[in-house]
Amino acid sequence: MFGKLSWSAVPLDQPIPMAASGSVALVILAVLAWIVLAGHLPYLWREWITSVDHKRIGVMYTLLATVMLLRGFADALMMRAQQAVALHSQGFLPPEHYNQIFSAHGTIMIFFVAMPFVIGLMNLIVPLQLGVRDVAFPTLNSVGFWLTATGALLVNISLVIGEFARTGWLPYPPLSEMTYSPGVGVDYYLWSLEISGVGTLVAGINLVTTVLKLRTKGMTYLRMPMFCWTTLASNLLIVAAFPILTATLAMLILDRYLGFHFFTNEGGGNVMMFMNLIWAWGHPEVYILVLPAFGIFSEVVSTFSGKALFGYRSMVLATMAICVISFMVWLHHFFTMGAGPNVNAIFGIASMIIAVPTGVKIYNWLFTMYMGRIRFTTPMLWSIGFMVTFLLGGLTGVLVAVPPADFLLHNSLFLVAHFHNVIIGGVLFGAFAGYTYWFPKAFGFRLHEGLGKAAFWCWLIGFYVAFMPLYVVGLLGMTRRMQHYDVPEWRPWLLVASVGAIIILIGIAFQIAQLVVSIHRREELRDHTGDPWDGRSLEWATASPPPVFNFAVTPDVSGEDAYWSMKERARRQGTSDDSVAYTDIEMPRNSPTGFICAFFATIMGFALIWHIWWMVAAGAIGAFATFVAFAWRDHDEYVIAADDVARIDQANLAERRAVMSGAG
Amino acid sequence: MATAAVAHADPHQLRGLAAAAEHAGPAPKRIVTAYGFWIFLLSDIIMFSCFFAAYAVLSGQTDGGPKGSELFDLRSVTAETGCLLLSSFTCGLASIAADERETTLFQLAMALTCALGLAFLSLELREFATLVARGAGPSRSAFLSSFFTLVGCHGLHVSAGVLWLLTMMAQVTAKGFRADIRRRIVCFALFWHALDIIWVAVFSVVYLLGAGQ
Amino acid sequence: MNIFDPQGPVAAAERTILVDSVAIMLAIVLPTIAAILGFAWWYRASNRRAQYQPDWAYSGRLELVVWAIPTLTIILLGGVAWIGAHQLDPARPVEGTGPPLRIQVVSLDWKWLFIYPDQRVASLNALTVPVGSPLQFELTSSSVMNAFFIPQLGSMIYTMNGMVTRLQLRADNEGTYQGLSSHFSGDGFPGMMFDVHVVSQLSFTDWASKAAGSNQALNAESYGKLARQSIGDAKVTYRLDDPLLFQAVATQHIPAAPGPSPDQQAQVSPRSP
Amino acid sequence: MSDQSLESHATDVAPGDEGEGRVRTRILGYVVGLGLAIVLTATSFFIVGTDLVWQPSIPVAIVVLAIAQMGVHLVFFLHITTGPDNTNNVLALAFGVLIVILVIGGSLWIMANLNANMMPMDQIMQMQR
Repeated sequence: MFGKLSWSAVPLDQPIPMAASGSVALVILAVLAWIVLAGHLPYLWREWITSVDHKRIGVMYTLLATVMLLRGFADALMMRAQQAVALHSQGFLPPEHYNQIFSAHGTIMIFFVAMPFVIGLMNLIVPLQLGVRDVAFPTLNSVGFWLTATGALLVNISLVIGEFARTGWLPYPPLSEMTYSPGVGVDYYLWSLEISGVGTLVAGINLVTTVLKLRTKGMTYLRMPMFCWTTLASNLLIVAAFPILTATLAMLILDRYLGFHFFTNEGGGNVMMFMNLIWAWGHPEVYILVLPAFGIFSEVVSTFSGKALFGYRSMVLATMAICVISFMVWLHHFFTMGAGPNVNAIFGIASMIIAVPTGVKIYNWLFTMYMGRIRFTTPMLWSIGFMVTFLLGGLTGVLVAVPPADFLLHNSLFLVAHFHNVIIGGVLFGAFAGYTYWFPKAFGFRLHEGLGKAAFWCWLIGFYVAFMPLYVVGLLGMTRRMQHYDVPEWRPWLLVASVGAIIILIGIAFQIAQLVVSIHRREELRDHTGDPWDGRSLEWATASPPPVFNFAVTPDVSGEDAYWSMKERARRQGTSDDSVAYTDIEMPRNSPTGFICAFFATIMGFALIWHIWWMVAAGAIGAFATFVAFAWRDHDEYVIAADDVARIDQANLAERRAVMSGAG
Repeated sequence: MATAAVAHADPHQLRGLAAAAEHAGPAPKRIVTAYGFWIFLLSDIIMFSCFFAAYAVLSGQTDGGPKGSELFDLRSVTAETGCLLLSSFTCGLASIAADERETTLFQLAMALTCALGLAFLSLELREFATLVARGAGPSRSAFLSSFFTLVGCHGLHVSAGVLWLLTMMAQVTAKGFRADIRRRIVCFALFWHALDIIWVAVFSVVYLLGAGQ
Repeated sequence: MNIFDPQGPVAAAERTILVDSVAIMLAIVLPTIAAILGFAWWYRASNRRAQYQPDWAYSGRLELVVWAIPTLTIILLGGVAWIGAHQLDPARPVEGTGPPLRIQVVSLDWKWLFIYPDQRVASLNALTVPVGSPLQFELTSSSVMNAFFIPQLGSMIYTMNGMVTRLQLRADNEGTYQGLSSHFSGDGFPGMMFDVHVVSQLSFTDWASKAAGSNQALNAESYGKLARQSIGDAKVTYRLDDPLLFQAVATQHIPAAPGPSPDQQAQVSPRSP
Repeated sequence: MSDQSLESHATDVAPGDEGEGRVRTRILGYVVGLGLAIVLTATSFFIVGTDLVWQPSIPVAIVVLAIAQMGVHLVFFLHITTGPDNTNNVLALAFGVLIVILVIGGSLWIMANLNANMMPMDQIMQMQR
């Protein structure tokens, strides 16, 4: 009846996971109870869960990412603590638990923190920057988000029911095959990524189509803000790379569930094929994450330097070059597998070539600051911190692309330090810069600057204290994923690294405090103008938060830095034309399709993990029925009358004018 | 806020200032939808390319079991190919009928497409059943794993296509050639033709090259 | 285990390449970092002496420089990578003073087996090699992937069941060094460290003849016992009864190791062994 | 978005759309496509079963015929053209084809190299020295 599932799947005898998951479950239950009892449920359902508004979906993506960041960071703290004490001893985490933790940490941080964070920001901002009212496929957008959330949910369920993978964040066979991993951990991994992978693919298709087909009048390709370009490149990579992940994991699923022989030791299977395919996805994935961050930095640096982005065309060229070259380098993740020298050298050099467009980007940001008027707001601090940190990460990255150097450094903590250097210093700093930069656009008030800066300094210092020692200990021969070790020289560095993790923890505490304090003082931090930073692109042309239709009248663009040039002209002309002809606006209707789909996907995923076949069938039928029901709708749009549009828009304009005349 | 001193332009006032807009604005929904689906198809083809790559790498790994040339029945493959090719043709007729709003012709062409698709599927299922009965199931060897996965994945797509096709027939019956339904018909036609293209690769790489080995 | 303290030609060359590459890149990266911090400081909004040119966003000359700097750096490093990948290809023979020594390595769950086919001996979790001799490793795995790595001797390489990877090293100084598995392979993975004893040619011959007289025999049967999962095995030397044992493992004539024992498999949740 | 999309989009056409055309011409297009596809398919199947062709060249012929037939499908069934209204569709297709080539070609090259380097048979290893 319940497949492999029984009470023994719940680790009642294990104090650490039980206490941790128990308290998390209690918090979730308490929040849910509060929502229901306080009567917020209808509001949540109406305005958020069923929302197809790209801004709301963007916010929900980001929220998911931040919640999962806490989970992933808790794993990181446990690993640092374990390695700090596990000299000549087992530490406090037995191997079967420690191995789950590092696997979950990597999986969560990549798939459920970095991905939703950047996808959320792209969702929130790109339609605004393009001057349009929504993304190409609003309902699919909601489906994509909820499927991603399903994946995250399944990973977290594994904490309480069963186990997570003990194979590392990429489940290399044959360790991940049924023979060597008979538990359900790998299955949790596989199904949560298959399901969230579909969500990511949907988001990618949606954003590619949005950028290519839905730009406002006059918004030619070479007038798009840099963030739109990096969004296009990143989502092209999603569309091209995620199917590879889906296919590769599907092969592993077939091996595990139906006795196929893709990657098994027996039957002629070939484990190297898994490495080959998974990294054909895995390397573009790195750029899927970091390209949007590059876009964010471009916007931030140019805004707070009060200058147009230096070398815009160069930047576009560099972005698209990265997009294509990143698909030609994947072998550098397994130089040490024994390929011949020609193959190793060619892929090594191809990997280094990516450093050229990336280096160009750094110089372009540098010259954007040159002769600028730089305001050191929090987003700008993140950007400068990024530039310095990312240069070091790029340096070590090129280093491990040199095959002979990689023969010494592969899989060592040096490598671990390198990719944290680029992912924290690049992706996460970018996400935080974007978060502080666009927060007022999403919610109508700014975040507290002082606490934001405190968080930045803690993160920056914490990062260096945590990861520079890992570079050193990697050079001392320490390899990754060691649950314990017997080499005394490693210990001091690992102790320093754990101090770094604690400093980052303080940074996270500051970020939480920043959010709480900002919400508390939202009236004094209110952005009445819609343009708190003196911005350059179209998202600042509308109110904060924008009305559901984004723009009362969609803008007409006549050059780069669309909103900046509008402001310049207004300054010169000193007039403001208020005779606007409002028209009715059609907007997509909210739909629970995404949520219901995700509900059935969760049931199906869980049932597949535990081999409960009747439940799998039920979930599949439910999902199909949802699609048909959605397709059968007769009214998928509603109309906002021109009068209402006029009223909302005039109110926003009045507010904006009041602030401006007050200021001078 | 220091920035408040800067003029905040009214975002509306520059409408029409640009003498000749080089870009006309958002594309019509039909183009947006079809283009999005086009992108999806490309991603789907990339997924297939992984299965093709796996097949190409593993096709020699028979682990002492039967080789492709001992297993494949080219007559059945010819029939399958014929079915799919003709169904692509009838599917094309259906899209023309949809554009001309000819309900009867549309339903007829779709029904034919469906019948051909089902014929293809039954031939494929029969082939699979024969193989399994001969002890050449997917868990026999890596070659057979990759064969069943590649061909089976195409078969699954055809099955999904048939489900979709039936849904479209029902929708046209219930709702007529509404704009959103016609957009879906465009997407369905793209999907069906793409499956045919993938089948060309399948019969060439798997069956014809395999039969020669 | 410090890779900056190499004990053989391969590790020494790789160390030098590593240091050179870092130096080449630092020559570019350090000035760039200085410029970032310098520009950020000088062009701060409160600095009234700094020039402000809001519309300056293009300079053809600068753009050329901007593309040229990383390109030239990468051409230089690419050359290093090309030559290095060929000179230091793990399978490329290494010169040596003594006679070459063939060593066959099998990674097991979770220990290392070193087979000396010409000496007809084998050892578990300890590798004894003569100083100065070219060491010709052939490596495979009994079950899952591992990677064989002796940091002070250089290049790591993966071990996989059904496949043979090759690695050539040389040790130039007598002493005891640490080797390890550098690819995660399951619960017993951190225990897969092994000692590498580099001894004189004479002591090696001594050690080998003593081991050949060991009353512990390595053959298909005792290998079968070894292949089962275990942690913390003692260092043992064997006399090699079956000189083709490695070939049998590598060609899968001996099937891959079974993984967790059936009683572990029976548990739904393998969380509580 | 329909309120803004009433203007004509002369520069764009949906993938798979033919634009304007009389029914008869459109049907004729499909007939021609079907005919060409049948000829190419038949040729493929024919050369596998015949001795008239030099055997080692058969794989090349089959691959070329397959590519030709995919082209036929793209042109006659999916209505891909080189016209300016199709630029976006063709660019997307080209990107997809590039990735497909990279994935398949790269995998084959890498795997062939790895397999050649790691043949478990001692004899082959000796021969490669």
